[in-house]
Amino acid sequence: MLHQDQFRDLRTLTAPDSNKTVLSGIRKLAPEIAARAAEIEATNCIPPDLIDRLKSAGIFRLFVPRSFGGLELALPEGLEVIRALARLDGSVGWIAMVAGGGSLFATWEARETYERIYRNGPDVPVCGSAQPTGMAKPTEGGFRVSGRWPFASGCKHAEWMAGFCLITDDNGKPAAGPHGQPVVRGFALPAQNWEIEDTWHAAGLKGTGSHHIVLRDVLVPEANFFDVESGVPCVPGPLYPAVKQLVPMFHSAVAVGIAEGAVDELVALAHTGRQQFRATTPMRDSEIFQLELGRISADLRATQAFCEAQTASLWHHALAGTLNNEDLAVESTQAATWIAAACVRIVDACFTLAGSSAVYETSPLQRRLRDMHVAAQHAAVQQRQYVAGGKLLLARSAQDAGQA
Amino acid sequence: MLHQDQFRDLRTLTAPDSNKTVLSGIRKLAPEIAARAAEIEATNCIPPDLIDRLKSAGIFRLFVPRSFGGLELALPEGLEVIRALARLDGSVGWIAMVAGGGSLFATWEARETYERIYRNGPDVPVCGSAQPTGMAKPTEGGFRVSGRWPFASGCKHAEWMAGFCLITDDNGKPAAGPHGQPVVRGFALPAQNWEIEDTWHAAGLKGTGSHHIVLRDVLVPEANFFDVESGVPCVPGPLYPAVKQLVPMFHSAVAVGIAEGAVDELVALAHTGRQQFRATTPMRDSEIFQLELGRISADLRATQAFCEAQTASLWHHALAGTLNNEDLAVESTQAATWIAAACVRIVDACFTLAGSSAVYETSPLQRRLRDMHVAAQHAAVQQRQYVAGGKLLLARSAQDAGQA
Amino acid sequence: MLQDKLRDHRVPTARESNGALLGGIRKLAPEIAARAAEMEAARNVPTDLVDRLKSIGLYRIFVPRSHGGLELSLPAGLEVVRSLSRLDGSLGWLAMVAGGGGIFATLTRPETHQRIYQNGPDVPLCGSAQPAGTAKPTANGFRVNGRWPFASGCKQAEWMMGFCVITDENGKPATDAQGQPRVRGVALPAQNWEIEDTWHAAGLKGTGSHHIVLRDALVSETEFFDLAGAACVTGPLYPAVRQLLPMFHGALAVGIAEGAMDDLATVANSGRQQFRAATPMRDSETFQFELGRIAADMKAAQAYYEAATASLWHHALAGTLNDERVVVESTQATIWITATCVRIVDACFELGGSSVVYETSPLPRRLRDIRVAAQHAAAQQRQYATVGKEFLTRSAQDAGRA
Amino acid sequence: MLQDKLRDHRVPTARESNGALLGGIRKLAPEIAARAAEMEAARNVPTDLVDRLKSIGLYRIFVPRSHGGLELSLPAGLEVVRSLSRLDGSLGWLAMVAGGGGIFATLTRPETHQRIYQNGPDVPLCGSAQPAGTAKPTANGFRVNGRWPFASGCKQAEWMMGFCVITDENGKPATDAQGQPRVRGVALPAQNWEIEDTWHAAGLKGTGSHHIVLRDALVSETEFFDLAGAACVTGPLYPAVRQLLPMFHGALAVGIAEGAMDDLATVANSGRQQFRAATPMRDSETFQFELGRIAADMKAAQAYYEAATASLWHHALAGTLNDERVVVESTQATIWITATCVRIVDACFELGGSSVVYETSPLPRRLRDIRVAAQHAAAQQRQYATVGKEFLTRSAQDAGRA
Repeated sequence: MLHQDQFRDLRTLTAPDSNKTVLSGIRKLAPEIAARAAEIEATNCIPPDLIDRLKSAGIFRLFVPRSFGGLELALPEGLEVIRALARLDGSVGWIAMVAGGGSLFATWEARETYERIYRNGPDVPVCGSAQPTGMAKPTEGGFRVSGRWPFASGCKHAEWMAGFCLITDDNGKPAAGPHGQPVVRGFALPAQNWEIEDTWHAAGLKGTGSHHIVLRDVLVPEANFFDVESGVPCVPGPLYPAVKQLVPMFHSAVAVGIAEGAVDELVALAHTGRQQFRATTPMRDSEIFQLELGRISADLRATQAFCEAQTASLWHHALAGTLNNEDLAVESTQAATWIAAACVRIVDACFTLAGSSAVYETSPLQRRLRDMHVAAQHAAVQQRQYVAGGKLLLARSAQDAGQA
Repeated sequence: MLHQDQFRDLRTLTAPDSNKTVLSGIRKLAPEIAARAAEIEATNCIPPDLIDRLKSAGIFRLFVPRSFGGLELALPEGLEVIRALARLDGSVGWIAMVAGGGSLFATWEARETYERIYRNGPDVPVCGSAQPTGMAKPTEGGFRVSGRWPFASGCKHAEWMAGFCLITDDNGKPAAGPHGQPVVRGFALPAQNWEIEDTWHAAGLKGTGSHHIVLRDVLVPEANFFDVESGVPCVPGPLYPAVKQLVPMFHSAVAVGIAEGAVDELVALAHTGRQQFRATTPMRDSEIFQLELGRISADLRATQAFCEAQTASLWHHALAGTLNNEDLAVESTQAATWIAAACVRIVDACFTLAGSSAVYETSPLQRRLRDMHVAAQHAAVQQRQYVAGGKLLLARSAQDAGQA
Repeated sequence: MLQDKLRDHRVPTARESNGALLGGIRKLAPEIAARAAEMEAARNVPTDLVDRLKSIGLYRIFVPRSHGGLELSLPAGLEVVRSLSRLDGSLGWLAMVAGGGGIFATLTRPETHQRIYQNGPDVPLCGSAQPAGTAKPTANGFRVNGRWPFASGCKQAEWMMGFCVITDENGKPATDAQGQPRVRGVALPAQNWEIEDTWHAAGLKGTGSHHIVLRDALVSETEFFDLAGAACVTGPLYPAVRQLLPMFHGALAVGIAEGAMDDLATVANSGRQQFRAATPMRDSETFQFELGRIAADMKAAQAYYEAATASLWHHALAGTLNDERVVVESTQATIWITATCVRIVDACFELGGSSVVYETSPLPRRLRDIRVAAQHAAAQQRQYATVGKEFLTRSAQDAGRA
Repeated sequence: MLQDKLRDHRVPTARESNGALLGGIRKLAPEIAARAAEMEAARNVPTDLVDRLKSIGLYRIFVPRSHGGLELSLPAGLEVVRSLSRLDGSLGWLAMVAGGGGIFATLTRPETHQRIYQNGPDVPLCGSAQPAGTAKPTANGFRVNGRWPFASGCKQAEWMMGFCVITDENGKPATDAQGQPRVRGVALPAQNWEIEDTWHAAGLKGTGSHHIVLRDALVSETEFFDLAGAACVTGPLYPAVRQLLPMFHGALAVGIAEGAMDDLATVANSGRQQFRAATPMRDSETFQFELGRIAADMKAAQAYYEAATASLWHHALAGTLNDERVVVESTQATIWITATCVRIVDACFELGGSSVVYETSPLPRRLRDIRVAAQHAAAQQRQYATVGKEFLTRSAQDAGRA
């Protein structure tokens, strides 16, 4: 809470506590989300009635421009919402992350398409897949697109879906850009145009319904396409000029929320007075338990601090108009990679300390464990990303030395 | 740099950049400090002429009240000075920490003694030892004190020294307080009253001259004593009501500075183009080196963020007048313990990556290694302190549950 | 010191005594891999597979030769547990229970032991180590009530065991000379027990580790046994269950971790290239680097496991197993090995990238299995405190002698 | 698999062949402890101590029996290195050099080898593995110039070795058939070399690992040798230096870590109570817990070290040592063991609290010694990449066979 106070001054563009209504809506939903965790896992999705309730609470409009009826929250306040949901349930948090990210990606669309997306109001679930696993062949009025995209979280409740394609020539051969590289473009289409392949049988984050989505030779008008590298957002606002820099911290918000949830659950278990088989005292009175809990809590506080500092830095850049910067993308990825690894460690430690009662599927801790390990597998936060961070440090220090 | 900007608003009591002059003085001293590292280690102290230069730069007045001619910096700005010095040299940073801490401890003195300490101006080095290893027997006009105190960093240049005693009865038997506990009180005396035993032959932080200091049956007037638990500071100001909460972050400033210095030195080594025996590329071009460096840099950024967040929180409490709070002491210790362990890991990793050239005493990295390991041995930051952090979390969550 | 212990511990059992079993397991391997999802869904091992494992000798590995068993050496028997664990965590766990059951059974009275093996050595047993029952004396023995958790393999077990607190006639716990509650084991044919279908777990799903229940069952004195009592048969394996059992968990953990490394190698050798990666995994220097580090962890875990198992077997042959310090040593090794294997499996999963989040990959199952295995009381870290205490005692003794 | 390798590797050498040496070391132990500060200050081992170590046989551990040496088995010889390392890191390092020197010497020509040992087997050698010299052909042999770092023990060495890049007559590096520079070793009596006093190091201070220099020295063809060449004597130890040497570092690391644990136990058993602690260290549950964890790390490192050493010795006896995969295995084990021992020593130092920051405590020396030892090229982590590559190759082969 304290840290959040300290960052408050950065949110000058939004009214203070602009996320308050959303947070209080979430608090009201909390008991239900907890009670329905098993159902969410069993059905591999968030049930439609719960999606409706989350929609009413505002999670699909967090980052939609105010000019389109959205909340257009400051980055720290918006991510606080995602984190609060992930603290309740990893899959729900992930869906909130996709909701937020989807609305940012949507700003790359042509203005007319953007207006179509939000013509009925700001609460539009948009989902998609970042991998360029489709092909788009030019035809009259647009492109014929075929493809199969993995990891389309939330596709069953999405109203619009986005994918990335290689543009081909008329024979279906990938076209080459000015430097010989393949030409990649994104596009969005209303959900009814897509098929969903029920593939999301995963070890964790089961409720995210991250199935494959498919198009088979579908005509997509030129107006639905957007350019990832050189495109400009079709609406003004500090958040929209550079999505790549922001997305890693969306992942961090989910990771920190899951870790916070795991600590909550470990502490709740300790408070039941539980005494482990062969232990001489209840958990909560064991000095070793207290030591490990103190260490976990320190890990969590460091992780929160790093997450908040990086988020504040991004928001600072957003307000200053300096978001569109390669180094910042590397920094943000580096932070998110560290935070993911730290949250895995925290959740692992909570599960380990909980002892044998945590093995049952009724224990939320085993779900946290699975959710966090799966969340950390996302390409955005894999450890190998550290290479770029190392290169950046070398480059910067060489510059500094040159200037000195 | 960014993070500091974000915290700037908290420092309303001081002019922005009030530490700018001190920092620019330090920057001018930097080449000399680097050049004299071997001398500092060999003589087990900071040479007197360098102490004089540091004094002119202002390091002994960082936290002295403005009413006594001091800078009375905001906590974040003062700790930034300590961190900047530790980044140059661990021992110099430690001495700056003692300078800052000494001036805070001094505010517990009786006003008349305090005025004596600073009668010639604010640049007074005060040192001392926190362990209660002396005895004070009541006598007319005060106490007769005998004792031998370890770890009195900077005692050779100190003008005043402080120690803690058990108060005895007239027969020299420890007196008992209202709950039967021993009665511990602190006191300060001008440096010329003390003997120094040349005991500081240590594995690291060699330049701190943390020798034993000794009193043999010396008369200390009542006015020189102060009470640790129930005492009140003799000067007003946000920093003075509660030293115990602040001191852990002084240690963190040193630790983060040493870690930053180690990363600087590893990067400088890589930039020489050095290629290790049996390696196929220069360090800086090795993907493995870049990966590890990226990970180290992420560790460092997380550590900086945690340090800055906890410092900001303390300063926030200081300004709000809520510093004197047991939970805050636990929080601050927990943060400092985590930061010390993280900095040990960072410095270890820098040393390891540097390869065989780092084994020579001319390498600053081996000095960083020794300094950081010794700094982490301080009682304030030992891992066992995590027990208190674990207890605090349990207590808080029980409260929360009670309220819910 | 360790070297001395390793010197000659494998002499007494024939070198190839587990060879046929390992060969049988190798033949089953493709089927086991193919049926992993089925076992998880059924939360048990299918009956036909139990029969097959029975026929290759799994249930007789530690049954005394006097009763038709193989009575393998400890290293040879645990090799079987490890091999099955490498194929499938749940099967490895059940192999552990099969082996442990043969040893536990020797604690029963000779007549009960005889009854258990009257039709041959291939008898699946199961049980629970927690004293979750009570036994009240009556005219003809005891009235036993209880509900025991974690009774792995109970659906195929022919005999079951549980531990009870002995009470007086009013149901108040009786105490021994030291004021401790008196705890005794009870062994009864499976038909006397109820099974409560409770095994909905995060991992080791196929072990069917349900609760087992006795309601007011009349149990005769001959069906009781004592954990600290003498075995009813001779042989190096039998005098000290508490010393041996932790290493069963070590064998399991090593096997699961080896399996995870197999799985990761399969992913990498498929030529897979991750999203946004510049090269296929197998050609990436950082992938090779991390894999090399994991492989070294694996070798260390194997070496410690083998050294500790050899040391236990040396004690067994020398007749020095029944020593509290051996419990500490064995526990210490198990905790360390399990924690290291958890780290290995985590790292394999992590390196596998996003394709291994699907349940069609075996890696998520490895992750869940090793995590659940590590929650067992035998593998929990907090026991390091006892280890540390023992280390101090020994070093003080050594210093005194020097 | 490992178990097979462990089966019978200790047969060929008498069991007690290192017994006298270990006994001699035990007698020296109090003196070594007392003189640690002296060795660090002198940056060398005092001459009288070198003489004492020579007389108990340290310099002959791996010298061929045909030349009066002990020619210990690898495990027995490395036990000597480990024992000395446990007492003092610098002495352990010099024991490593003493043992390695005996093996390196067998790469020289028979007549040179004869010269080295003409007065008996107790000959201290030293050298440097880096190709830091050049050798230019002349009428009577080669003109050699060079400056080699890290020549541990050079002040007491009687012979020294260095590696050179062979050049043509214009000083341009010659290349072999594969286009690689030709690197050869040179061995000359100590009086031919200059010593540059450069060993001002953070740890292992007592090893005197100065630079050694040759200036325009005329060296005959018979004084050259090849790292990949055949040994001039027979015996299981001699055909493959690169396979064996990494484990020397493993023995050293294990010894230093064992010494650190000894030191920590001494602090705790003294009854010391830390500032602000509620109990003496030895009674604190968290201290016991951490100590238990460290002790388990130690046992794992010992087990891996012993298994890897046994495996190497097995290869040596079977004549299969000369295999690139054995280099990888040996390197992998050494890196892991060293990293683990660094962690152990760090943890011992940390647990020791503020009293161990003083140089009068042996723990700071352990910390500096292990850290410096771990910087050696043989122990650096980056070599895990090669290990990972080898693991993938093997697993692809295994999969192909299955």
